[in-house]
Amino acid sequence: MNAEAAVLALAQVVAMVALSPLLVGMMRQVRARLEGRAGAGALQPWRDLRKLLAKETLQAAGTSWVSVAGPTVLIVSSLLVCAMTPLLGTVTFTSVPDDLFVVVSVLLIGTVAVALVGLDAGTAFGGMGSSRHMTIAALVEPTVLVSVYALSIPVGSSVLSQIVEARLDDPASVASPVSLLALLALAVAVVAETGRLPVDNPSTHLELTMVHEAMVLESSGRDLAWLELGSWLRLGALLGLLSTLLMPWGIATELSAGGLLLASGALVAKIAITGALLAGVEVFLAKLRLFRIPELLAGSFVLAFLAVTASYLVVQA
Amino acid sequence: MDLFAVLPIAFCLMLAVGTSAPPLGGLRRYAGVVASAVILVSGLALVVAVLDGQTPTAVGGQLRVDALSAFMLTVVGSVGLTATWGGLEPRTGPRATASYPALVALFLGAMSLAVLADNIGVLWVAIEATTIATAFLVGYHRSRRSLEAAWKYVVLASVGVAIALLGIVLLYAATRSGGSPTLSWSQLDANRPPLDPSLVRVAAALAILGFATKAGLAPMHSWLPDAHSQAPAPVSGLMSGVLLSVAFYAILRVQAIAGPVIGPGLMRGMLVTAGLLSLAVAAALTIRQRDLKRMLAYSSIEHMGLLALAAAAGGVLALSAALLHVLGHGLAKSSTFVVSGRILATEGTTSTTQIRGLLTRRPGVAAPFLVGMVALLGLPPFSLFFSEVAIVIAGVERGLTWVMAVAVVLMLVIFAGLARHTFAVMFGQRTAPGRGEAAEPADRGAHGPWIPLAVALGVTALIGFAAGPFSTILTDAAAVLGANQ
Amino acid sequence: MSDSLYAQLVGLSGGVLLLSAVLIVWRRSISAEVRLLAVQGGALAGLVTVLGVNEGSTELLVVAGLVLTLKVVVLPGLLFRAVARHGASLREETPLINTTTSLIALSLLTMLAFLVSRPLLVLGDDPAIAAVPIGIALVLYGFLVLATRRHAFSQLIGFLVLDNGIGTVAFLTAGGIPLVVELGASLDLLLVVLILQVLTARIRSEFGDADLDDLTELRD
Amino acid sequence: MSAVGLGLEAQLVLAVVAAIVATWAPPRLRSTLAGVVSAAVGLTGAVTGVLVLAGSRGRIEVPTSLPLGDVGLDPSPLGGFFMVVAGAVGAVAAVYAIGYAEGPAASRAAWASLPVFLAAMQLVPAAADAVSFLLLWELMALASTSLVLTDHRDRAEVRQAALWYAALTQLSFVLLLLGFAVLVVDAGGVGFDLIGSLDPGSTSASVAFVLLVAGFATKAGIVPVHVWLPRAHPAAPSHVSAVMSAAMVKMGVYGALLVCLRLLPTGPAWWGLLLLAFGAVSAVYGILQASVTSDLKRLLAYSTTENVGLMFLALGTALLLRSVGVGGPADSAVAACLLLVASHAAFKCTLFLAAGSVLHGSGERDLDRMGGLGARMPVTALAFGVGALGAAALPVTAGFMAEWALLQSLIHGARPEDRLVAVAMPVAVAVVALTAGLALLTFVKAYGIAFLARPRSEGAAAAHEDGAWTMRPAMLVSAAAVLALGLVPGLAAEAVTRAGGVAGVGRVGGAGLELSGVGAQLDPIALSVMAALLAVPVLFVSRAAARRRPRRQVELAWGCGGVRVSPRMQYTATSYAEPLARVFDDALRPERDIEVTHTSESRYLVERVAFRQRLDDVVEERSYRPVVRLADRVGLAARRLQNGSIHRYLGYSFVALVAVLVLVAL
Repeated sequence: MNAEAAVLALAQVVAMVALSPLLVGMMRQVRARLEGRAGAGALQPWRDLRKLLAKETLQAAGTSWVSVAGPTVLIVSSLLVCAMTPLLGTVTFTSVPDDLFVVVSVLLIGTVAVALVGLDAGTAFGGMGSSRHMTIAALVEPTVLVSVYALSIPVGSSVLSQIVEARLDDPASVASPVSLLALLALAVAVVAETGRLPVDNPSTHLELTMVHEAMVLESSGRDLAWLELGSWLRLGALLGLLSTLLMPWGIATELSAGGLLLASGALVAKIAITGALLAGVEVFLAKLRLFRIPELLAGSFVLAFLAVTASYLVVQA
Repeated sequence: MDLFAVLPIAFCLMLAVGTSAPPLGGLRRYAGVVASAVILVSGLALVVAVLDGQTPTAVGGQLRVDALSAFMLTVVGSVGLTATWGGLEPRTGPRATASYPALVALFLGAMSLAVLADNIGVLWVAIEATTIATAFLVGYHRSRRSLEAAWKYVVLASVGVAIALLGIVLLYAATRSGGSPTLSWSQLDANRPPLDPSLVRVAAALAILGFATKAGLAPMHSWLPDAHSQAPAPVSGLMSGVLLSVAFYAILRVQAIAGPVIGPGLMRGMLVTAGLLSLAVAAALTIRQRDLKRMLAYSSIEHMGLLALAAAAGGVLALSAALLHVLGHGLAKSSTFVVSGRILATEGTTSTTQIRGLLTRRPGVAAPFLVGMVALLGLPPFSLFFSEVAIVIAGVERGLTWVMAVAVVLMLVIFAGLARHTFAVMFGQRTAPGRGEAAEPADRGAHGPWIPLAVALGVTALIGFAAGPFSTILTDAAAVLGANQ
Repeated sequence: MSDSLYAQLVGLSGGVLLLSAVLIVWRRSISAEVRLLAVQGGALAGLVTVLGVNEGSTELLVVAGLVLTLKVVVLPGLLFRAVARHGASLREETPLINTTTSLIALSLLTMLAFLVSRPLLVLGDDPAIAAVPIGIALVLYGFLVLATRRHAFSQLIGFLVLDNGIGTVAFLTAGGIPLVVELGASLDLLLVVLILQVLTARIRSEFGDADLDDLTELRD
Repeated sequence: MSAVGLGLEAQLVLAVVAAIVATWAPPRLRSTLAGVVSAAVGLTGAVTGVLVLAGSRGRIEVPTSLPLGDVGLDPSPLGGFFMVVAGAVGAVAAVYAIGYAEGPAASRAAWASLPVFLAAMQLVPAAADAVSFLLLWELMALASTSLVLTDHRDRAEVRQAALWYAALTQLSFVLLLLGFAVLVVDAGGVGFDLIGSLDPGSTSASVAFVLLVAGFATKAGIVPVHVWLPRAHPAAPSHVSAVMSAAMVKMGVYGALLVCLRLLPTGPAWWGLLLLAFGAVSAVYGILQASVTSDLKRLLAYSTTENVGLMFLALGTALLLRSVGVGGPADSAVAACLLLVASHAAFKCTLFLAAGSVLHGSGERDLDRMGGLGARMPVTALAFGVGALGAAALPVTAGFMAEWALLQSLIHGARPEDRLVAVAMPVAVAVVALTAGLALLTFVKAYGIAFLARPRSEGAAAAHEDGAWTMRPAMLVSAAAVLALGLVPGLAAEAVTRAGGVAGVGRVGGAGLELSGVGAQLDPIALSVMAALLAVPVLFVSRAAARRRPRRQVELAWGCGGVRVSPRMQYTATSYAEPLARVFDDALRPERDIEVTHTSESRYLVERVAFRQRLDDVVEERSYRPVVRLADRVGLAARRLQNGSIHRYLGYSFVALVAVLVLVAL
């Protein structure tokens, strides 16, 4: 079991490292096209990464080891999330189950690392971004856990792979109100967590409105490369998780080369669809004022809670 | 053994007469100490005798020592020793007048008589005699305030105790109509003459009301804060530490006599009312108290209220706890009063709004006060902790759950009030730091003998843990009161 | 002594006791009040004598003598001397409640006294027992005087009325109390009065007069 | 005598010895000698606790002069667990204090109080009956009050803090006294074993439950009786704060566990709901206050309220689930509660010791004035960082494992068929989630603002870590415990099983934790290994890139194109929490004050803008202040009772006489 899980985890990591820059590139491209621009092509993020890894890394005076270690921590946590979430298959390690709480906690390590990087240089913008980032992260947490709680009730477990398997067995549950409400709430949470519109504008160049970008202002070279790749991986993994929950089909329940291949194809398709959808929606959205964001998150929390309530109704009926 | 029953009274009287005579002038300074020591020794001897199964009697049976009397005599002696020894003025101070030691000796003698007498009438006479002995002691300073306090003390206490006399008279009438006129409780207890319940009801109610005045129970407590705050420190210590308890002892005796005749209901109601009122009064007036000695006086009212509740509860646990409380409170309260006298002497005031940072400036005076306050607040290891816990448990056991609930809430308010004033006086710095002037060096002197305070507080800390003979005398004394009723 | 004479004499002394107490409340001149106090003491002594003769008890007759000495001669004498030193025209000028109200209060207290002496009636239907409410009434009157009169002497007088009341109850119900106690109590009373007198003198020298309303420095 | 009994007596004897040493040793040696003996007190406690957990028992009698029944100490396994926690914290803090204590903290009184405090605290869980429990409880309160007062000479607020502490700790005592009295009377004896045989369904049991839990909640710092915590912790010397927060507050939790598991083991559902509700409110309120405060020790104090809230929440969940017959998750919840206790003890001790080191080295306690301490105080920064990770419940620390266990029991406790549970569980999940999120922000803020970036004050700039050598090992040991409990939680499984009397908590893998009652397991070591393996390629690429183009220091940081970077431009703790303070405006009610000074030439030109924000404790403002004011008014009004008029006094007596006469005549 553990050996199979190791193979699967490795496959997921490799797949996500390959796919997430492409996903980001594709989303940018979709936006560009919808906005009537030519766009840089889906491969641009890969080119950016290569360029950054080759460039000289500068470090601002007065910064500590946090600036050096932070990017690495982020990328490792993102990789760990990729390895743990059921993206290609539902085979997991026995003693490290892909329990959602563990996944979220690993994700939060990355969040904290970036927030500390933002604070390390002692600039106004870094602190500002860090503060906003953490505020949003703190407020997203209840939505994530409660929506997963809603999804876990029919299954009786918070282990993601079991939830996915259960949905695969009973496709009707995918379309149930519980599932839809919970997934909608989770989607909002993912948007907030990955810094997409309307919570944060990933392509902004105005320091005062930045969240994620403000924190990485002082990073350059390979530090920046890791920070960027890390956040792309997060985006990929979370979108992958969301789409797997929404469309569980194609995922491998046991390990075989064919199954893996099929699952990879399905994953590419699923991520592409959700990514395109997200990018399409973003075109029509403006960034919210920072102090309106809690309203959005509160709304998503209510959705998640409704999902829990709905799950009781379903079980009762 | 019988000698020890007479010795305290006789010795005190002799001392009172003797120190008035010029040749013994040198003894004056130590008259109170010697008298207390004699009482303490007699008390301990009698305790031993009682534990041995004896019941010493003297003066044709007028004095009779059972476990309760022996215990109370020990309390009088030990508290008296603390107050008088600790209250010794420095030799350089003004010489005491001739009357002071005589009155103190009389006071101690009257209290000894009160606890040793086998006759409730004699008990009354002795308690009234304490008023007489202390009247001039309260007014000792001859200032307007002490004069005022003395007047109020004498009028209120005499009137109150007179009511007790009325009760005693009616009790006597009841025994007379029962066929064997007597006021001796050994006889009342042994013979159980048929007494008329309705008459005994009136008698007991009036007697308790009257003695409650002297015990400082609300609403008859009004004299107490004035008298205790104006008397010289050792006298305050004696009055607060032991005189109140002697009056409370009278209440216990009356209760023990009347209880079998009329049942506990009426007296329990009165004692609960008085106890809760006392706690309430103490709580209300502690909150904004401005004087250290008055604060201590209200603390005495609090503790007497608690004792009243213990008496209301009855039973071995409550009564032995009450007696332990009497001893612990007496020792701690006399120590704090003695120290408050030193504070007055060194600081020139006892106002809680004027003294600041005492622990910083005069640790030698402040530390014993602080320890005494800790004891009075009912914190361990001091015995008051055990007695308070036992009283509450016994109260709940006897169905006084709500009473105990109200009582502990009021005690909490008192705790907060006492802590607030004590903290304000003790902690912090008198002058704000950074004024540029060098802080005056701390005055480490104790300004008086420290041994009695250390012994008293040490004993208070230890007696809670004293199993064995001490525990036996407590339960025996409680049994004397018919605790099993 | 015949029963009717006994009853009449007890009634007479009781009436004098009560009347003198009412008059004490009524009058404002302190010296007059002291005189009335002496009369009251006499009535009490008379009552004790009647009881003693009725019971044929020598002890009671001795006590009657004691009462006579103490309450007719010594205490009023002491008070008289003190009052004289203060000036003969000493008056209780402004009691806390005026005389009219005091007198109405007296009637209420008398009724209260009769009411509350009900449990005492179990002692028998002796005329002495029937007179017990008078003693209780005296106690209450004395208390009223204590609580409403401003002058130090007035308080002393109130205290003595109260004490007379207790004495009355004691003799009527139990034919007095054991002699030891009686002696002790009398001594105590004497000493209390002496002390109060000394204190009154000190108050006068310290405060200028003996108005107890000045004694409010100790509060809280 | 048994080893446990010997251990119990040794603690008492050592405490007395330490107090004597503290009193008589020359000032130069006082800290070292008293500290060593105090640490021995702590160690003895911990060892005794371990013995008890290992299954041995022992009893010592406490003599009393009153007929109160059998009074003595006889620790149960639950008590043993808490003895270990308290003893370990005490030992570390005592060692730390050897170097830390100076000035008033090294005085006779302070050094004499510490061992007494430690011994009393360690023996509270050993008490076998109500009387000895209350005795040690009050002794603990007394000694800790004395320690809180240590600094009374130099800081005016200390006195106020100690007063609040004294009053509330007495409130706790009073509630306990009443509660125990009710139980003792019902059971007919003071012994806990006797009480444990009572019927928990009776009314008096419920009354006692409410009283006892309220009393313990006061000690534990549950809202709304938490107000002493944020005052006392900053006022006390840091090693004392560490012991109070990491160990003493736990005695409140111990009490709650004692009531719920041993004295009244099967209560009705509403007991659980009560605990859960107060726990939830405390958790959210505590961490919310912590997230917006800028005083470091105050922040840690509020975080204690949060964590204790979670413990109560876990216990409440256990009771609730037990009452509806859901055994497995209930057992996990008890285990989660105990794990929270152990983990909080470890990380809060670390954090307070580190905060003390900051205070010692820089003289600063306000986060807004710190900054850049990481470079100047590396060991402190490391310890604080590990502690902060634990407090933020991130893997792989103690806090993470505990919260994981709690969430597992919440999720698996879901019972749609029972409406109460159905509503309570998701709310609890949301509370835990929000709490975890806010804790993350709080400790990122605390670490980031204090230890990263540039110094915001001269004190921070001149911070140092030299001297006081015992502080560093103490902090490191404590930090190591945070990691150990997080990495090998399975080793604690046995202890938790015995202490809580629960089934289904076991070890899996290396030393992972298995909650078989809810079918969940997690091996933090495996997780770490996975992370390490994934880090290998990343580091490989980094190394390769670094070989080509090494890292270079530059003087410049981004300042919108200009070179205008000064430490004053940095975000402070206050500004860091500003967005959050706005979000929770209604709950926190901050007082903001913006003062704009215009230049004299034109009112369109601003010369200066001053911003002030005050965040008082809303609960204190709204519920305590009115009570205190009312009491004050009553006190003033009551003076009229005693106005000096003798006539009034005689009137009181007269009325009493008439009342009594009427009473007996009717």
